[in-house]
Amino acid sequence: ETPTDTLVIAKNIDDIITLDPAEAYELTGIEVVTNMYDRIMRFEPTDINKLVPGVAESYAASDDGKTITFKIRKGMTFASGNPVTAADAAYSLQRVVKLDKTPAFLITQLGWSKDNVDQMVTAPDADTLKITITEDFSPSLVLSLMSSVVASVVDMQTVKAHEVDGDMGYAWLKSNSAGSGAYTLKAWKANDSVVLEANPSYRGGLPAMKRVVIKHVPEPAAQRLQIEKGDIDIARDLTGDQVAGIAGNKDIVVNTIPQATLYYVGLNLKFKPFQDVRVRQAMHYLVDYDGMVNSFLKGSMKVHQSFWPSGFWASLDENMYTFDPAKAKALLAEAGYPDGFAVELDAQNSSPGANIAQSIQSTMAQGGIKVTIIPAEQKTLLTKYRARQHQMLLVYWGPDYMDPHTNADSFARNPDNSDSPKSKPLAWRNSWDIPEITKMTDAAVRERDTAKREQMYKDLQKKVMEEGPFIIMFQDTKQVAERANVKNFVMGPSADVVYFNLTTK
Amino acid sequence: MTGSLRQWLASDQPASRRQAVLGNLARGAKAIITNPAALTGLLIVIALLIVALFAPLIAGRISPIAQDLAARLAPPSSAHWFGTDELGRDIYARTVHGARVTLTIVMLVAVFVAPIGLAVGTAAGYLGGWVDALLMRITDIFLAFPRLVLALAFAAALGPGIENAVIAISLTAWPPYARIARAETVTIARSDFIAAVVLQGAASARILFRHIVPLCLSSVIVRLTLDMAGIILTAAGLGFLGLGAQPPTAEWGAMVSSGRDVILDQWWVATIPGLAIFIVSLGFNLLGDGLRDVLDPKNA
Amino acid sequence: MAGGTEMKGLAAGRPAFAVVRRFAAFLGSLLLTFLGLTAVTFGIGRFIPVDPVLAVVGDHATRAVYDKTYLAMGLDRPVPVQYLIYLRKLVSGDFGQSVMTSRPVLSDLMQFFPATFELATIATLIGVIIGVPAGVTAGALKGRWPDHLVRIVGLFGYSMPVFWLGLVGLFVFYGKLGWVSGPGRLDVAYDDIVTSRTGIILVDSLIEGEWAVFRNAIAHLILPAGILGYFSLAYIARMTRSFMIEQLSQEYVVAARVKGRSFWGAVWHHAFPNIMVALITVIGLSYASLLEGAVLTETVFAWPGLGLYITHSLFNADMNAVLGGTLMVGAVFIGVNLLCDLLYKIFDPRLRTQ
Amino acid sequence: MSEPPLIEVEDLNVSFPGRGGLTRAVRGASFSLGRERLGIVGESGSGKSTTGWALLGLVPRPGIVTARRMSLSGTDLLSLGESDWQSLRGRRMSMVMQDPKYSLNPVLRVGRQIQETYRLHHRSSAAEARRHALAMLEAVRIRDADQVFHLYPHQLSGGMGQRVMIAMMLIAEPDLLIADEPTSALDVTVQNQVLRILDDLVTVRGMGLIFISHNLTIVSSFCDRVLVMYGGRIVEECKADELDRAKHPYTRALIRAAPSLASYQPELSVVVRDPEWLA
Amino acid sequence: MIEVSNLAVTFRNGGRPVHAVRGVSFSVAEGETFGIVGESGSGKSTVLKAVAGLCATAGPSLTINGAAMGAKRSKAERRLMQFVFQDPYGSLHPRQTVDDMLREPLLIHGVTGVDAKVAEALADVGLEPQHRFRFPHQLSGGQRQRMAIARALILRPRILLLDEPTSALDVSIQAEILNLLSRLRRGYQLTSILVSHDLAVVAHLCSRIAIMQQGLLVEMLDVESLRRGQAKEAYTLELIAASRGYARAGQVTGSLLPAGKGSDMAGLARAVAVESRPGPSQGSGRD
Ligand SMILES: Nc1ncnc2c1ncn2[C@@H]1O[C@H](COP(=O)(O)OP(=O)(O)OP(=O)(O)O)[C@@H](O)[C@H]1O
Ligand SMILES: Nc1ncnc2c1ncn2[C@@H]1O[C@H](COP(=O)(O)OP(=O)(O)OP(=O)(O)O)[C@@H](O)[C@H]1O
Ligand SMILES: [Mg+2]
Ligand SMILES: [Mg+2]
Repeated sequence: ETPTDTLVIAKNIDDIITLDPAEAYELTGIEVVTNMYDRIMRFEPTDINKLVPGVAESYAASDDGKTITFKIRKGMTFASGNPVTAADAAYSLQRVVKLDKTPAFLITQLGWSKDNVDQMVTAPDADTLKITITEDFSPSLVLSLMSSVVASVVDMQTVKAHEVDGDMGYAWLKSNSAGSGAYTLKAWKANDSVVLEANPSYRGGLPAMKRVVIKHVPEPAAQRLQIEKGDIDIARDLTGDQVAGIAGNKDIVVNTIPQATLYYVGLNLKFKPFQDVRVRQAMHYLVDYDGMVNSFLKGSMKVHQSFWPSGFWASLDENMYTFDPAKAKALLAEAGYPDGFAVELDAQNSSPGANIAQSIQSTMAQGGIKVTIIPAEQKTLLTKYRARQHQMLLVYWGPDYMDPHTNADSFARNPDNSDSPKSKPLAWRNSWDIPEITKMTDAAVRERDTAKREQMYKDLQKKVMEEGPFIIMFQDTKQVAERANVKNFVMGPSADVVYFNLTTK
Repeated sequence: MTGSLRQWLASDQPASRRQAVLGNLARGAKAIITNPAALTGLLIVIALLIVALFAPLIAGRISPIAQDLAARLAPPSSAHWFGTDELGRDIYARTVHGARVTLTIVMLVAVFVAPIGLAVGTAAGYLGGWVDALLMRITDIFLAFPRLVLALAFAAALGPGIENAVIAISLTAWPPYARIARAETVTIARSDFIAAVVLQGAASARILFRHIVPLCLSSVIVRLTLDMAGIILTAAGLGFLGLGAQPPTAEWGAMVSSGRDVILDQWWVATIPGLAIFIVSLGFNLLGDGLRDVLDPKNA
Repeated sequence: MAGGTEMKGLAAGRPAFAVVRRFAAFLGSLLLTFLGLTAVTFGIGRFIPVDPVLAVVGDHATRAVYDKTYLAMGLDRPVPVQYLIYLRKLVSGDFGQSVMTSRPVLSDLMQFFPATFELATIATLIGVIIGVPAGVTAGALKGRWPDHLVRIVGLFGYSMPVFWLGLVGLFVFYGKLGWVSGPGRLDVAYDDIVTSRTGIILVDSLIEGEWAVFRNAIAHLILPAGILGYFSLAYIARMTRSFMIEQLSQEYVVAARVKGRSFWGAVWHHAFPNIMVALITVIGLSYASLLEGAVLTETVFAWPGLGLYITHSLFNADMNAVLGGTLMVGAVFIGVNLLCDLLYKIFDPRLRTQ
Repeated sequence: MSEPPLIEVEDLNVSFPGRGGLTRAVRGASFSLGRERLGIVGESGSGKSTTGWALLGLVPRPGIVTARRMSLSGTDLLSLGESDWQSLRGRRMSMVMQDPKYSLNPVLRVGRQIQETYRLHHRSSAAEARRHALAMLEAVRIRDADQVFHLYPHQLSGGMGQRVMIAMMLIAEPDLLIADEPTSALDVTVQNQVLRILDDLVTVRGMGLIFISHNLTIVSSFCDRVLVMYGGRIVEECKADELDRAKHPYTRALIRAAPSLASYQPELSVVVRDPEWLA
Repeated sequence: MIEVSNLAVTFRNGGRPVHAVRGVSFSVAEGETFGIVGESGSGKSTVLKAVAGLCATAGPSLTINGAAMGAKRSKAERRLMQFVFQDPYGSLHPRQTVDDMLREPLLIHGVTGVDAKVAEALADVGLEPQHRFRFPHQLSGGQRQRMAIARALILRPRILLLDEPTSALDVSIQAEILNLLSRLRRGYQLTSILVSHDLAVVAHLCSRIAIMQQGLLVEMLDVESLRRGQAKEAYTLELIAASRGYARAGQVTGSLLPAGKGSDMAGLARAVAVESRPGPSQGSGRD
């Protein structure tokens, strides 16, 4: 049994490599950061669908949309006792740009750089944060970005106190916290656990759970045994079959939460047959979407074929393709491949990737396509993917922030298809050279009329679904098993919206 | 007819080399057959061979890779003797076909490990001096290496797949063999019968390959049969980490590992291939013990 | 290891000199082994098809971030240069930083190794305490039912995949019977009660006299240690058996019986001391291999040990961590070997003379 | 003298079941022994050692021992239980084996091995056992017994090892000692010393000795009586000094086969085996 | 034929030097059989091995047929002399049949007519054709030693080195082997060196006998003097006495002991003194 004031979560946490909000970009890392830092804008746990001011109390955009002024909430303090001021917020953003770690692109795409960020992000007084952007981005996108992990506000004084060689506290903040969120970091032991302690000065009030322990339990079956025994309160990684196995247990409640992650197969156009759009479409017809979702993916995936997940603004929920070998064969014959062809599919070696790949292999065979599966560790897979050396590759993609641009930027934009481009969006990785569609994407991000913009994204999604080199199949849904006495464990579609502070038991 | 053949084989006065060789084989075979444990082992190994050779016949018309998502995770029944796995594939057919893969792994490892171990060990033991020092230092390095890291690294470097898993396992498995072979060579090299060959003017290579290696071979073979279980399980371990056989190939280790998610509710998915591994390693172990008794000159 | 290469020189005869020379040779071979280990590991780092930069910056990083990290990690230099730099740092005791944990590799090792050490030690103890008597009995009663029993039980341990045994063990002893605690090293309620001195919870809790923590740690430890112990038991029993059979055919055993020793007296008081050296080798090797960390067991039991750490680092091309881990394992291996050598001399007077 | 003979054996048979059927190692051997030196000679494999083992109840598995009668000072050996055997072995009868290199436990100090025999049969303190052991070492003419006491077998020369072994087997003062080729691993010079010790034991302590050897010269010069074994049978029994007048053709052939230092014969005579001898 | 001058052999036993042979000189004439006796560990086998080129010697000390021999020998030099080992169990390859072992030297030297030669060699040593395909463990000790002799002779060497060829055998078998050896020696006109610790055996085969003790050659006798017991060294006398059998207390030792030349008991006392000195044993070569 777990202590009454402690929330114990079992999860595979081996993805954490840092807990610095300027660097954290792994799911578990972001989740922990979310609970330790307040952000400029945010989705409150009480309504995770609505973007609201966080550390900021209000905001106002200039007419040209290039400058946004935030008013900082009054009376807030960091866990250290220091007051939260606009200077902290400005410092936090500047710090991200200056450190220039992985997630920095979220805000550097606004036109900020090491050299100009001190001018673009300013705190004219203790309550006012002013940001200016140079790029042509719609303000709603900018506000979304201010709710991302890099917009976490750090305690400038504390961080500066731990500065070493002008590293802006980088070395220290990896494994320490300096925020105004609901929790502070007690300990992070790699491959073992993360322990959080409630922050009494949190603006949302003292959380009921004084301590949150996230235990590293890599084996889902072990998680299941633990939750059945009541040794943990929440199991995060149960598979569909395991959830089915505990269905009759009255002590356990399973919540299903759609996620923003998409599972898709990338078809590299360097592989000759895929250059024909009819082949790409045929491939779409050779996946048994419903079969999988109703069997081994039951509860853990839902069918979704466009590049922006459903449940979010501007998503396109109609699915074009069903499993139809006859149609696929016809298309393949038209394209000149009546007998199909042999192709390699790189896939993750663990579930669900391994099983999805095997199902695809089996159904594609019905269209005459002989698939050889090459299983690999996730990191190996990505290395290969980024070098465009695959033929087919099964992988997942999660949006970086809650605006369709994040995915459009990757799925529907490829400004430079040469072998060493400035960035490697998914379209590039699949050698999909699309000057037209790239323009459409660029237009959409600039559009300031929300309705028009929504339509543009829907069109883009349709276009990619019809022609693109992506067999987008599923949208992830998480099944979280909780002990029946656990209430209000708030979990949204991404790691940015997992909150522990309202939980009681 | 059989009676005279038996006599011909059992003759203690063979008239030709062929008769002598066959007679010795026959005596060895008899020694194994009359030892219940060794016989059990032999039968298991033979059964494995038969199952592997005739897998398609034995599995009937059921395909080991045909998926039936509707009938997934079905318990053992008359339709699916051993039940079905998470993709609705027939576990009986997969277990039967898996024998092939398992046998391939085991044989390939044997083909790699024994020669490497023997070559390194006997050369070091016989030549001595700096050759010995160098070879044994290399052996030590490989021995002191975290085995799984080495195997994983090689498997990862070479890419997944049975062949590469085999290479990876072999590369980590040879050092103990080299050690055994060296230790044995050192004693053999000191023996009078080797001195006798030296005195006859034989060259080092001849002494190594014709006189020393055959003597080390038997203990290496015995050790190898005893290691079979370990080899299958290491392959399974690599499979568990995604570096073994490629899907949808039925491989026992991979089958066990893919069944572990459902082990608490659908025990058969992981347990049946696990039992197969157990039985086969049992077979090899028993046979190995029997072989050791037969090959040991003291028991002849 | 200590091959004692023949040297024909004037100094060879002088004992003091010989000792110095032996020691130097030993140090030299040690150094060579470590050099070999690091070189091979470094080579592996080049081989594995994982982009080490990717492990740091993640999939979504921009080109600029990627390039910067690439340079920061020194990957632009030629591999031999990188190796030399690594070696130079190593000499000053710097194992580098782990990418995966953002900590110095050395402190990572100090965290992960005690967990493995605790598990491996208890497992080996179980293996020895049960395996040795079982093996002796089986060897002494060769061909009779206790022999068959030990062999079959041992073989079962030998042949069942550890993750199968682990999960089934958890299901039965933790899930159904509730005799043991589940995965992990401690229940949450007992976390952070004792300060970590050695990292070995059993020891730390004893130092502070926290019996509840000690009991809880035991409850967590017993199943994974039991399962690993079963494996080493199977191996130890099997080897003990064959050593025993060998010794029991020796004449001094008969001599002991002629003196009036009972059969079991001869087995335990005469044959047994003679298998000690071989047995120590076997136990040492199996202990060393457990100290490498058992990745699969650690996965199943959520045991934050060395095996998991090294494997995880490897998959993330975290070469500093892999190198550090490899050196650690190498050191352990060599240490165990040394210990064995020492024990040999205690148990076999024939090896003492030199 | 109404005292029963030390050993009485009647129709002793020992056989070993094996792959090729039953090996009959001893076939119907009968003899008795008083407090004297009885030599057993015969070629390799003739069953000499096996006879010795049978007397000690230590015929290795799966050997089968049968006899019409086998007794030690009147005690029936055939009906003994294992614990009776244990108290008998070492205490009442003992055995010295051919090669000290293999018969002494290599990892135990010789002193301890000697003491062990004593303490197995006498309730005594360690100090007392030690005193006895040292005395025994001196009795087998080892000087510096104090030092030798602490040595390991590999530190002893062959002759010393053999004496240690004798000390170990005699410390409990058995009535009967079976010496199985106790000198064939030794140099001729050392051999004499060992024989002398054995000789003293018989003459001074009145112990019975069975001396197994295939060296006729030694047996004939050392023993009182000689049994000649061939193929598991006792083919001849005679007084040692009458060996040159032996009747059995095998014995006679055996005597002639040995080269002699005193005289040269160009061709040594060879034993021509007669199947009749086994009948 | 064989000229050994100041032969010295030093082994290294775990760093400690063992001077197994310390300056031994003798010569053996063509056709002669030369005997070496001595106690265990006195260096008899080592002398033979040095002559055969099986162990390194300190400096050039060996000429055969006038040619100096080193430790490294050519095939032809090897062919000149062969060796019969003491232990018939250890000197035969356990996994080769008699046939294999006899063919091996012929194959090495590229001799033709292998089958006939093997058959002939078997016949020479009195082995039956049925033994040809047996493994060593299927042969008796006497048969093994015959096999070893056949192997040594199949290349028609000029020199035969015999290291206690009969000491592992019992008397009846020993007689057969000794007879075989004297016959072959005459038939092949072999020059040989025989090592034994049994004086009677040496006297039976040899014309001259060297006595070794602790690596030194202490005395050289011809066989007649040996038979008559005309030795100078106490140690030799002791050997001679011992080979007469056991002398019971009070019993007069055989007439072989010349008066005044020390007695059995004196030798015994000295030996006891030597033996009782505690310390690491010489440890014989077999282990
Ligand atoms: N444990 C055993 N199993 C089977 N046969 C055995 C066993 N021990 C002895 N024999 C057989 O019994 C017979 C007599 O053996 P034993 O050892 O008594 O002979 P021995 O006269 O002592 O010979 P040696 O002089 O060589 O010591 C031999 O044929 C031998 O093979
Ligand atoms: N390979 C070796 N390494 C070290 N020492 C050796 C070696 N071979 C022989 N010796 C030592 O050299 C000495 C002479 O040995 P050698 O074998 O020549 O004696 P031997 O007279 O033949 O004795 P035995 O009668 O026991 O055969 C002994 O002290 C022996 O221990
Ligand atoms: Mg015997
Ligand atoms: Mg010798």
